[in-house]
Amino acid sequence: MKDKSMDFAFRYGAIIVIIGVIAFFGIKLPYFFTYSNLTDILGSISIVTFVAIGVTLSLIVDGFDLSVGATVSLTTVVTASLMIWYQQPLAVVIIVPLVIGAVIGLLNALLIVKLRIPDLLATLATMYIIGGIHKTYAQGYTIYNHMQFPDGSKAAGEMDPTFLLIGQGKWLGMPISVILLLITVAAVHIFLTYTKYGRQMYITGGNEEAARLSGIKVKKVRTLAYVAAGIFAAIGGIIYASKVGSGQIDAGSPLLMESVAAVFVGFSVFGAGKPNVIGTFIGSVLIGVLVNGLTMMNVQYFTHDIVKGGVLVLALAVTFYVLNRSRT
Amino acid sequence: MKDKSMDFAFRYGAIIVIIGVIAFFGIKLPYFFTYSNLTDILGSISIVTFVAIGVTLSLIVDGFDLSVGATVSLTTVVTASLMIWYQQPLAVVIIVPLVIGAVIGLLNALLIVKLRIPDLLATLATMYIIGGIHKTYAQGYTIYNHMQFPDGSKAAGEMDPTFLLIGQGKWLGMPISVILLLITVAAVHIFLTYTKYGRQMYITGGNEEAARLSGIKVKKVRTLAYVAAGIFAAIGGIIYASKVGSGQIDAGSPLLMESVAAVFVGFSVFGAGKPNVIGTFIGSVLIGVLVNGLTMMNVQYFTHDIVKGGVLVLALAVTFYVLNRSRT
Amino acid sequence: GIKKEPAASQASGAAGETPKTEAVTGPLSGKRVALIMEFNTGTFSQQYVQGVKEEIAKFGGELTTFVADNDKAKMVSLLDSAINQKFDVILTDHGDSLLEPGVKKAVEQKIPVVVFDAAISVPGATVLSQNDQKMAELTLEQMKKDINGKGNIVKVWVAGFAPMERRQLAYGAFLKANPEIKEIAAFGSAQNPALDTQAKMEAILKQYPKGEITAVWAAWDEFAKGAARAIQQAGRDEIKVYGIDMSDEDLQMIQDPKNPWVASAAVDPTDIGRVQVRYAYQKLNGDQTEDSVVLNPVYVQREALPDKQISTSELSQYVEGWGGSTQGIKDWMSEYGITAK
Amino acid sequence: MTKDPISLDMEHISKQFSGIPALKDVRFSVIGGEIHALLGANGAGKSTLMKILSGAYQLDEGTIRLNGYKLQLGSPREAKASAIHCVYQEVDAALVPQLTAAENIMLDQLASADGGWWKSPRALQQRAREALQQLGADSINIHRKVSDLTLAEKQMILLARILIQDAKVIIFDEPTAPLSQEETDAFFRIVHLLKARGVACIFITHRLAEVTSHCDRVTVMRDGSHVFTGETSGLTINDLVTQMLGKPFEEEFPKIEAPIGELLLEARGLRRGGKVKGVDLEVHRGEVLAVVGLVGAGKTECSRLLIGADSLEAGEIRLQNRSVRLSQPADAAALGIVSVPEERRKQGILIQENVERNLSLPLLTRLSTFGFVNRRRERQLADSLVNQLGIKASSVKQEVKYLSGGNQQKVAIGKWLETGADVFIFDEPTKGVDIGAKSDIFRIINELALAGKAVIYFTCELDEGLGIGDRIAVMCEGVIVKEFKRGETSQEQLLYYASGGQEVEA
Ligand SMILES: Nc1ncnc2c1ncn2[C@@H]1O[C@H](COP(=O)(O)OP(=O)(O)OP(=O)(O)O)[C@@H](O)[C@H]1O
Ligand SMILES: Nc1ncnc2c1ncn2[C@@H]1O[C@H](COP(=O)(O)OP(=O)(O)OP(=O)(O)O)[C@@H](O)[C@H]1O
Ligand SMILES: [Mg+2]
Ligand SMILES: [Mg+2]
Repeated sequence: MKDKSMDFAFRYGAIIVIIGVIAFFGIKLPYFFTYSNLTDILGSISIVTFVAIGVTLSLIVDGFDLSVGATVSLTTVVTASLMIWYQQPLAVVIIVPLVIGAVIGLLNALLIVKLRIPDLLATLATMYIIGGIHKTYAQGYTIYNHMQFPDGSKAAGEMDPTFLLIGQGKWLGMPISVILLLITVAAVHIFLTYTKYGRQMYITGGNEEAARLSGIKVKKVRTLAYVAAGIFAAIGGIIYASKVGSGQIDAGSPLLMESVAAVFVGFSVFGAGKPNVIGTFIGSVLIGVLVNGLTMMNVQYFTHDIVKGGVLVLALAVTFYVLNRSRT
Repeated sequence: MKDKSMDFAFRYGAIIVIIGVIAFFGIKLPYFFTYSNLTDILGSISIVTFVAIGVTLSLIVDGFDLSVGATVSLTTVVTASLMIWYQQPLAVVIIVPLVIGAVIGLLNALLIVKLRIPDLLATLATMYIIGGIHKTYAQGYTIYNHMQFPDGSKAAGEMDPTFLLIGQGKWLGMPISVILLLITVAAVHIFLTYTKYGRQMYITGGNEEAARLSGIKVKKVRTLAYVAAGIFAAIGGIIYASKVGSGQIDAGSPLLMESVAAVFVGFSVFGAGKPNVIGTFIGSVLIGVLVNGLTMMNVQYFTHDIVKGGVLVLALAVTFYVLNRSRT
Repeated sequence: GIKKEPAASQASGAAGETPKTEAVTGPLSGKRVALIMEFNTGTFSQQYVQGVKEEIAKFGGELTTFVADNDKAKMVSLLDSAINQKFDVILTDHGDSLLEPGVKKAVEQKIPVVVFDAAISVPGATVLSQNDQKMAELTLEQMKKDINGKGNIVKVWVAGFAPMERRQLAYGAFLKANPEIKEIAAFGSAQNPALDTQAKMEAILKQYPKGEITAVWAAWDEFAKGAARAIQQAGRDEIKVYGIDMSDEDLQMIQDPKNPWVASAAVDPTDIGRVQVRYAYQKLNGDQTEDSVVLNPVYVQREALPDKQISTSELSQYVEGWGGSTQGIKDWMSEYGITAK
Repeated sequence: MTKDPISLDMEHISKQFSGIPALKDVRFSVIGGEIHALLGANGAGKSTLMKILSGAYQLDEGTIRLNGYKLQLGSPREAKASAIHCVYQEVDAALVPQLTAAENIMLDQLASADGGWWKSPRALQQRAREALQQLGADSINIHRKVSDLTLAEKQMILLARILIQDAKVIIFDEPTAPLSQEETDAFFRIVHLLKARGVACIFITHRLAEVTSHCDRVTVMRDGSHVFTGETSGLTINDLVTQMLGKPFEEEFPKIEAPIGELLLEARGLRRGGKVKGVDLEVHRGEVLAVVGLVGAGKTECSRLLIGADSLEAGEIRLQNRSVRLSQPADAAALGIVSVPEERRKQGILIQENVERNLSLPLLTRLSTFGFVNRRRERQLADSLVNQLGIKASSVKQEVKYLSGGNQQKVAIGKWLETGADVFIFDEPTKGVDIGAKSDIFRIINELALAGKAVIYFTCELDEGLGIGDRIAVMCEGVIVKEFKRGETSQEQLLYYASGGQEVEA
């Protein structure tokens, strides 16, 4: 009996906290539960969730990718510059950043898998390098339509209106970025849960040596996980550029901690106790809901972080306290 | 023979990279090897090194403290407010922030040791909470001498000149903060290497189960490590306030990654392969030297991060490539 | 290569002129100038640096930029090391009271110091500031006029930065003086302003449906951008945004007739850089300089602007007082090609 | 030392893990100056009982008395305060890999609350060196990190650690499993020394010969209950087995002769590091090649080379007469060369996954269509393997970390059975496995040979090599020094060559 209620608390503790938060806002705020507000919330978290999906994948293979924020910064600047500086067609504008994300993933994999530098250290180093590259590339400027160069001349291009639809367009009132996000979350979830590749990733993360001796190509699996993390960060960067309509300098760095927080809340969801993409999505939604609700309630902006942290602690505490009690 | 040269590369690889960097600057820059420039470099890293010492301690017990940056922010604001808002005597000004640092450490320990929330998750949550608290406390304002309040009135106090000596004073041309730092590094090194408690920390971090079985009070050891991390961050905050002469809002957040980078370079120093305080200090010096040298050479600021990241990769690659080769 | 359009031919002011390529010779040439910046990303900062660079090039000086990357303690250290490295001139950008000890030291060592946008007072050092009160007042007054003196407004603002705090003072006074204008919501975030402001503005728009918000006042252009995007995407074109500060990037938004951001008050960032350098060279030349120089802002609103898109370098043709500031120019500077037109 | 020998009594001990009883009303007692064997099949509850005694686990019911005084053992610290010490079965659980051998030996001194806070590294090293000398293991460099030591060396570190204690009761949980004959002898010398000092020694083992020759009394457990306690004198190994299994046990190594076919795997001049210095071997279809050698002979390293887990520095591996390059175990598995590694929990199985997922791991490709795993077929496969191998688990969904050692080993073997692999490499598969499970493993190996597979069996148990091998190769210091056909050699002869003896006639 006691065991059962424990198990229940573990499985649903975090979810209950989240539902509690949402219910609270729903009761307090008349406009909270409107379709357009809910789609707004989803729209506001789409970028960070894409980044968080990448972090989730790296965590599944027992890695940690600190460079995702910098990757967002680089790709968002590159995306904007391809249109504004070089007036490239849409396909190039989309593909080049994705390739850059993949290359950064490969670089991380090279350092981690090949040179065997511990993940946190290696990705910290790439974080600095990519951060430096993107600022050097943009010379510290934000890249905007017809931007003015120091010599007084102007850039010829501007952001492609079709491209802007990715981040700003809607379909049945639902932001296109959200539709992309939901499809991605579902696809990654299916990939991780039902395919052998997903299984191999979890197993590699669980015990690399045993996985290797069981015939899994662990280096390949881990490399692909980092490449995927880079690509998802690049998608985040593309959406960022589209949403903001320019290439903001250093746009990605705040996204690192935010996405990590989402992934970590996700640990607690449904008592998974391990990184999982549905959890990550829910974690992200929780953060989005908090920002939205607290703003609506006109709570002092500087107390938002206290609430965010408090909810995070609560969700984690419920999950892990119960998880560990049942373990010993 | 081959083994020996490998061992040599492992042990001294990182150091050689560092000496190379310093020699390069020394040759290129006439002012580099002046006493005042060298003390400047040490002065510039004193805050981040104190924070990094705390991170080192948490890493030694196999934890990770993401909240140190926020702790610096909170304590620097509190320190300044004690003088400027409340005109407290020097002793209070020093002791209160230290107590706050210790309390934050206890909170982290509660979450990690007692509720058994994984360290990264727990300290991420406290990072948010403390970040929110410090902004709420200061109402988002920077605290400076005779600051004006939103209602138009002015604060009565100002920063104590004796207090300012900590961060701005010199003794024989050596900044006082550097003297404090050197003493602390030596003391912590001795503590970790030669005392029972220091060894217990390494044992606990190396294998908590073994530590428990051999009768170490692992919970106590880990708690104390987090408390120490909080206190060192608080010292960083105090020096920050003294150096800057005011209580800057959100001062600490850039210090987190910087201090982590220092600690990680420290892994490589002398082939330790584990967190150690001398290594942390050297890692910090390396970063300080790079910033100083690159600025003096008038290298594009944006490329600093590329160089920083590159040197980090180099030091890590040498160490870990060799370390792992010798293992298999 | 990058596809560029040529510089507008009618561009006036110094920005159009390319800095001289041949070595400048004069009694003040060859000076080493240190510029210590709290941060240097973003269009505003870059345009400012551009101004500093151009003007120093005219004097034949050599610029070294120190960037603290938002770490204020680092800024203190960088200032210290600039002093120790015996630069001939020290310029600072942002950073606040923390600069005071360093500036004092520099002045004691007879290094000319010109500070931009930091509230410090050290006799002998010139502090350059935008007139933040004035900027806030200009936009607030215009807003008041546009909304007929009453309505519900939203404020986007954060504390923690001296200019912001000065703008808040004007705002507070304005609210007191106009009881019919009510602040119904206030938010802001210095972290990730581009996206965060947008997300929060969206929430506010939901909370206060059509008719409940009259206008938005943003204390910083980054905030204005985010708020404007949210309003535009929500189709709430009844709400207008008033901002402060303006870079080239912002100008386009204000020009865009569909954009809710209609007006801003600002000082040309390039001008700030130029004026700052001139005061520094006055000091080098041994001129008497005042300790406080206030750069007067101009008010820029959509109606005053042409239909065709322009850049800030062309703005002076349409808005009086923008660009080509003659502050700090002395006759002897004509030797270096700097003259008040 | 007290005049009266100490006496330790555990009574009515019960312990459950998440509702499943591991110990049911167990009693156990030991007195000072005896070596008391504790026996039982895998999962009988021996380690659990001893962990309760050493304070690592808390008992649910029961009492523990030392010299008649009731003990409350809330933590290992309290047990140590009562002078009860333990050498745990999971060696790695008690060692700190990043620290040096010396520090690991002196761990309890560093951990203790009393004693000065200043710990001179030199003094620590001195005492650690002395302890190793007593054990006759002074070849271990005390400055090396423990992570670089072999399993046997790690075991020695743990023994040295106990030796410098002033212990009244010492629990040895399968200490001899990784030790060679010489090391085992050295170990027993120490145990007898401790016994003479009046220490109560509790000794868990699966090597029954050690019980009859060294122990004074024996307690047998079965399925979490106490079944027997008595003097060892007069007991035969068969008696003990009968007690452990609850039924008489006849044949230990029932070798079935299988027809030997074509040459399958051939290794020529394998070399790597200082451990493998030119190994040649070959194995045919239907053949079991036993490679015997002392601990540290390089068997594990050699077996890893054969599946590409480590890269070759020199030499060649040929499969069906074609040279193959193995850069990772996946390459070997694709060619049909598979292995059951020595360190089961770390390498053989995924302890946090369930039985089904462990068993299906190498077959994922076959079980999936378009990358999607067919769960029904996965389940069928797991069920059939569990039945075929007699794996005792509550269900295929049980996590393997809760299985006993023998059943874990069966999972480690079972996952390869359906892959169609041709060459099976076993590295010490019977280590820490009880006698019932052991004979199951031999049965599986026989069946593999009958099915035309080639088997290479690395072991340091000479009798196992003799029992299972069609050919027996002796490995010593990184090379195969001698090879025998089945029935052409004896244990003495194998030991002679394994310990470096030269051929007399040559
Ligand atoms: N921490 C634990 N959680 C759950 N079950 C456990 C735990 N430890 C042991 N068990 C279970 O308790 C039973 C007894 O295990 P124990 O390790 O005491 O056996 P053993 O006699 O030492 O076996 P072996 O000879 O394999 O070492 C087994 O069924 C085991 O699965
Ligand atoms: N250089 C080394 N560094 C670290 N560990 C090593 C090294 N060489 C061998 N080992 C480990 O030591 C153990 C014993 O390996 P080795 O091949 O020498 O002996 P073995 O004959 O297989 O002995 P055993 O009977 O214990 O299996 C293996 O687990 C191996 O991983
Ligand atoms: Mg056991
Ligand atoms: Mg072996």
